[in-house]
Amino acid sequence: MDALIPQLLNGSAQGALLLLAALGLSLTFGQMGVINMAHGEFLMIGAFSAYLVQQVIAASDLSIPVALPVAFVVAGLFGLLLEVTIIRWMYRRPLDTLLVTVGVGLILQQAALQIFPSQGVPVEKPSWLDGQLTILGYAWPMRQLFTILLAAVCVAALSAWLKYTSFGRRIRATVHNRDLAETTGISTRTIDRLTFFVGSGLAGVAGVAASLIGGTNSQMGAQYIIPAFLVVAAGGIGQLKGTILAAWAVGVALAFFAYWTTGSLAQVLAFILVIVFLQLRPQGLFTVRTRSLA
Amino acid sequence: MSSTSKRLRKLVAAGATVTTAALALAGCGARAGDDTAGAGSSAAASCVDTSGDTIKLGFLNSLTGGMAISEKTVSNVLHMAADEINAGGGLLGKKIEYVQEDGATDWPTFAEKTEKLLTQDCVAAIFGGWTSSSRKAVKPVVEKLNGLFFYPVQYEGLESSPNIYYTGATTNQQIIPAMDFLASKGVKTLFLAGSDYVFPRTANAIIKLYAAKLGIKIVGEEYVPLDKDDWTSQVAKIAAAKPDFIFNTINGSSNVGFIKAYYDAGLTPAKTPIISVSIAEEEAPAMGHEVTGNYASWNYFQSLKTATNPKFIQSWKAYPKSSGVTSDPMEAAYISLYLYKALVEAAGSFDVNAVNAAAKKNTITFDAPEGKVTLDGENHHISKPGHIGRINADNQFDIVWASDKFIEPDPYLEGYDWFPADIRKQLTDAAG
Amino acid sequence: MTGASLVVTDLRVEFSGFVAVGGVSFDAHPGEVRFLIGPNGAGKTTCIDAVTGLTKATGSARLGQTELLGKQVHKIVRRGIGRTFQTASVFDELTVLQNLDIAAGLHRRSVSLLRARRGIDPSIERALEETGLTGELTTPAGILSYGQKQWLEIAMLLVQDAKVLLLDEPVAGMSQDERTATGELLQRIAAKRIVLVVEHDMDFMRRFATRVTVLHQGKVLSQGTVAEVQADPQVQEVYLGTADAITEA
Amino acid sequence: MTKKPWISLGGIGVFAVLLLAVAPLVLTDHWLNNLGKYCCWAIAAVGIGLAWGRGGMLVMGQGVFFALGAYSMAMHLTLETAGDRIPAFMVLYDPLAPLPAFWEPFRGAGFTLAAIVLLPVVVAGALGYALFKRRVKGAYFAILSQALAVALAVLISSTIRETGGDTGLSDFKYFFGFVLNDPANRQMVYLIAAGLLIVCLLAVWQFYRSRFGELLIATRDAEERVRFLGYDPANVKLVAFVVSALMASIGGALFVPIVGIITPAEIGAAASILMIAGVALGGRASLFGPALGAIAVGWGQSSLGSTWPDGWTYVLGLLFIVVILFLPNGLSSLPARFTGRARRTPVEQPTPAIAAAELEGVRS
Repeated sequence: MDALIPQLLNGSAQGALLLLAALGLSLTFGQMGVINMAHGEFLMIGAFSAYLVQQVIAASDLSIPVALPVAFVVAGLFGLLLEVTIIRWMYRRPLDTLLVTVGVGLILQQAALQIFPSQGVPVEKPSWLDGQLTILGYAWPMRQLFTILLAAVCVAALSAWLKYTSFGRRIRATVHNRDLAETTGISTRTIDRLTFFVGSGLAGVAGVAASLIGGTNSQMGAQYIIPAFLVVAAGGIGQLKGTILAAWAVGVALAFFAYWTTGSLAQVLAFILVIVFLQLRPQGLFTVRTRSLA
Repeated sequence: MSSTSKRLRKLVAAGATVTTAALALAGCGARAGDDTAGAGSSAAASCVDTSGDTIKLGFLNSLTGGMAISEKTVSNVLHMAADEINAGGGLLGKKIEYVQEDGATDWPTFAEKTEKLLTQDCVAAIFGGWTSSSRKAVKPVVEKLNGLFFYPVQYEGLESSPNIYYTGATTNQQIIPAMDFLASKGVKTLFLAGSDYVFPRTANAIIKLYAAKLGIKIVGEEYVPLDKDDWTSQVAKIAAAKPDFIFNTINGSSNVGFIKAYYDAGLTPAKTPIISVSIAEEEAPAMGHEVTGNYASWNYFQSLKTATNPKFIQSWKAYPKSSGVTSDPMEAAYISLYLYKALVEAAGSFDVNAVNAAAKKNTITFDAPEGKVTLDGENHHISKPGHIGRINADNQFDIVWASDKFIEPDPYLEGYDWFPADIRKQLTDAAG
Repeated sequence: MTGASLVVTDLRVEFSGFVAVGGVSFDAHPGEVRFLIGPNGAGKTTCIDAVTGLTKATGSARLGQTELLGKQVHKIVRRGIGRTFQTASVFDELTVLQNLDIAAGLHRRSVSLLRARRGIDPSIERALEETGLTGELTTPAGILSYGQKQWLEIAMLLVQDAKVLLLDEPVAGMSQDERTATGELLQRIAAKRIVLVVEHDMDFMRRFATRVTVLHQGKVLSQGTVAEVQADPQVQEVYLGTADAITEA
Repeated sequence: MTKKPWISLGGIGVFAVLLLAVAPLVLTDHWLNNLGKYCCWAIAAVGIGLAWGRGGMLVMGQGVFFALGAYSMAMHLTLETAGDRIPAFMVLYDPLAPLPAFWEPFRGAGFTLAAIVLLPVVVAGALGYALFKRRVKGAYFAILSQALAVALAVLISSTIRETGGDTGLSDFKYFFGFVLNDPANRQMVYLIAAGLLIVCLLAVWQFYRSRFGELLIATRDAEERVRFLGYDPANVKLVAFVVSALMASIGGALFVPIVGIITPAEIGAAASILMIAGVALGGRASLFGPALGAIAVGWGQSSLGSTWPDGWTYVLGLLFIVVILFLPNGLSSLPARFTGRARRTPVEQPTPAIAAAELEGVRS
């Protein structure tokens, strides 16, 4: 089984990208119950932000580290705009939110097609990501390592933010019991906006990572939304550790399926795997059994 | 009770009438074997209006959806060519009035819009399409309605239609030259990487046949869906197979992912070069420096030194909707409109049968940016020079190989003994 | 035929380690209006949830000889156990008649579902009369008053001819007159059925209860007639501290 | 909504006359054919209205069932066109291999027609049973169904020799013995599609006025309450889901001879969502809304998509946003709004107690 190690590492990196794409979704869906189908387009916004940063800072060694926070903020602001203009009216209609954001996604895609060169734009990889790390005879691309590292940093930052800051605590309080949170003086409106900002911002960060792996163009977001949602669902709503494990599992499954079969079949098999899993465990990998979970 | 049931009875009666009417209508329709199925007899008479001082042409490109990234440019270059021709006096003295339609990256839409252009807009000919799937959707419609369709992109060959003119390369003008080039470089092992659709699958089937003849070993074959960018798993397989060359039939944005994965895996043009049949001047910039040093097989490159190329490049750069660079599919689209001009001038008419009759004389030529191309009146393809270019740091191509003469189009590979005659027969039979 | 009693023995419910109900036993018989009271979090509603199959529980809950725990919700209902919810939950978009007709459909053959309704089931007319909703036949349930919604819920159980009615705070939010009407209604229907009421309202309990079980922190604190329970010093101790909460509801 | 069922029936009658008698007289062949295509989408939309509007199941993967009908039909027509030969597209990838085994039965017209009806029933039945019994609902159900549509589209794209891949199946010459090029026959195919649309409307009309229709709304609004009335909501939803799948399959089957081509793009994510767009526009829970909405969206795509392709995408996006945000019950709820008769109909507002109970149901 000489394929074991390479596909495991490669799958882990694919999982890390999925995790990055799913992280923000996990926050907005898990914590707020909002399914944002434009999440993939926020990812695209992050990737285009990276491109625009590179137009200002030509040296790619520097531009990518700068692009990460910029993409976070730009995508986050788009998310905030979406929340303030549309989502806020629809918290009681989750299924309708899903369809409304489909419309938002369509518009963002078409806008990107018209604003940027239709063939897409190049995002140059920093030279410090050139080369490979040889692990057990497999030349592991540095870029994959970077994706994993980036995902790890985002997970750590997000969980620390949720756990230790007052905002994070308020988010958790709101999630737990919205009415109670309001009566204790928490502005749930502010919390909603902030959660959406961060969730969308994380999509922007994922977009930068995606821009280093594939093309940066108007269509790029579409390929991430369904897998990302499946990851969130399989992990269990609002369960960070579940999302991480599910993303990793799907990534590794994709890598192995692609190795054993073809790239197309791998996608089909991975989807079916998750669907069957969710059939067996509709609540996902992890679940909290309380009565008051909102 | 009476009022509702009366209404119901009326409805039933109305329904029965309508059903009977439907069946009566159906009774008029031709059945299989009635012999009215032959082309032409069922086609409505052409409604093309040639009385005024304008002539309508249809442009059919995907302006939305996934393929818009490639087809928008083709649409724009068609507009430029139409403007040029109009500035030079038009077609048979009539100004071109074009109807632009959006194929929306949806093959049934291509079929629907073809029918619309021919029967509602009454255009004299349609130009456009990119993917083979879009052409295959258009083909039955133009054949049914006896329209004309000019297709400007290299494709997998094994097709010809009295109603389609192909101004891009067929396999023996792009893939076979690429294989000849590989053989000349002493390549022994080859890996095939393609998008999962008809062109790469067919092209690779042909490549495998020719490779066997050339003594090149195919060490692997991988396909990824068109809309998926991540090639890492597949590139790992390529790296493990260590081929002398990679034959790349990937299309669209997926190519960017492939090149990035290739670069990240430590594969280099020095050791494992790629030859592509879909990366051109338009696509290369989106891949950044990572694609530099690899090869592509085309008929036209912006860097070609021909008499007419500088003017084409200059006009395009000056064109308002320009993308800045010229490429093979753009040039083929440019040719298609001028080829049509030559055809109607030779026929002295916009009539489809007259145009086809003019083509049959095999005298239609055009001084294209890639050189003087000649139309083959039998198979409706054009002769083309084969070129291999190598991508330089400016995302332009340095020409490293050229065919010694223009290659005559041979869509069914009749001149190649390694192509099994029984397959050819089955294909031509099936095509009717 | 009205003989069977509801007997709950050593009922236990846990949520992720938190014991909501820790070994509760009580019984209820036809002919009595049985009350289950206790402060917030005492586990009253959880008991009902467990008996109706909504929450997993251990122990036993029998109607006559039939064990209810472990059965699926809709199968428990088909055994004749009906319930209402704290917040009245009727089908807002449907009329009173449609609401009741759905309830009455329980014992119809499924093929008959594909036909439209013609006329009104006699059981529905009886239930309407019993609950005083006859005039609201074609009113969408969503625009009924709060009290009327509760009565509609009870009417739905009557239409189903439920043997056991588990009512979760049926008079919360009702006016004094409505409370009295509800109480009298419960006494009427209890003649042939088991009626078990979860309540906060001590006054309502005092007026209409036949027997009472007091729950506290998931355990039975006291059991007996109204007078017996009120006299229990443990009950007084628990309720003194939360007297406000009891009457508020 | 059930008070005056005969008015609705009259409406269906008027609609039938318009589609079956007026349209063939006033429309050109091209537009009649287009209308036939919209009718196919409308048939699927009527089913979506039943499942989503009345049943609360957001079926975002109707492409799967559309595909079952469409590919069954397309395989039959391909074989009919090819005659004794192997279909042309298969030859190249492996000239010696025989026809794939699963194609063989589709030579028979009877088998094909049976497959168009039974395949979606069996697949939706199994899928729905598995999902609803496990209480998969809401957004989960929506995304899972969409994931299935994507998976099927990718699968078809990647099995190029067996299914025609991304190019799809096209170039059909005959339709059960009739020459498809003949305008009279094309009109017949149109009439079949329009007629079946009317039949589907009648079926749904009966569903809506029946006790089942009331139970379905009850299940949509308060699934747990229905359970506490002694019904298994899974069964109620299953019936609606299977019927909607059947309608999607019928729509797909007729799409093939009318449009002349079927490809994975017609069944994937975008196509499945487009089917929903019409339903949302017309009014998800109304009788005519889904069908009229689907026809309107189809027409918009053909006409506005021609004159202003970039704009059409924006219009479509805005349609989703504006209609769902401000008119959750679609355009068909407009008259009621203006006459002020509008009952406050919460589209998706479960009462808190039930919402909590439902969550509990999912979790336990």
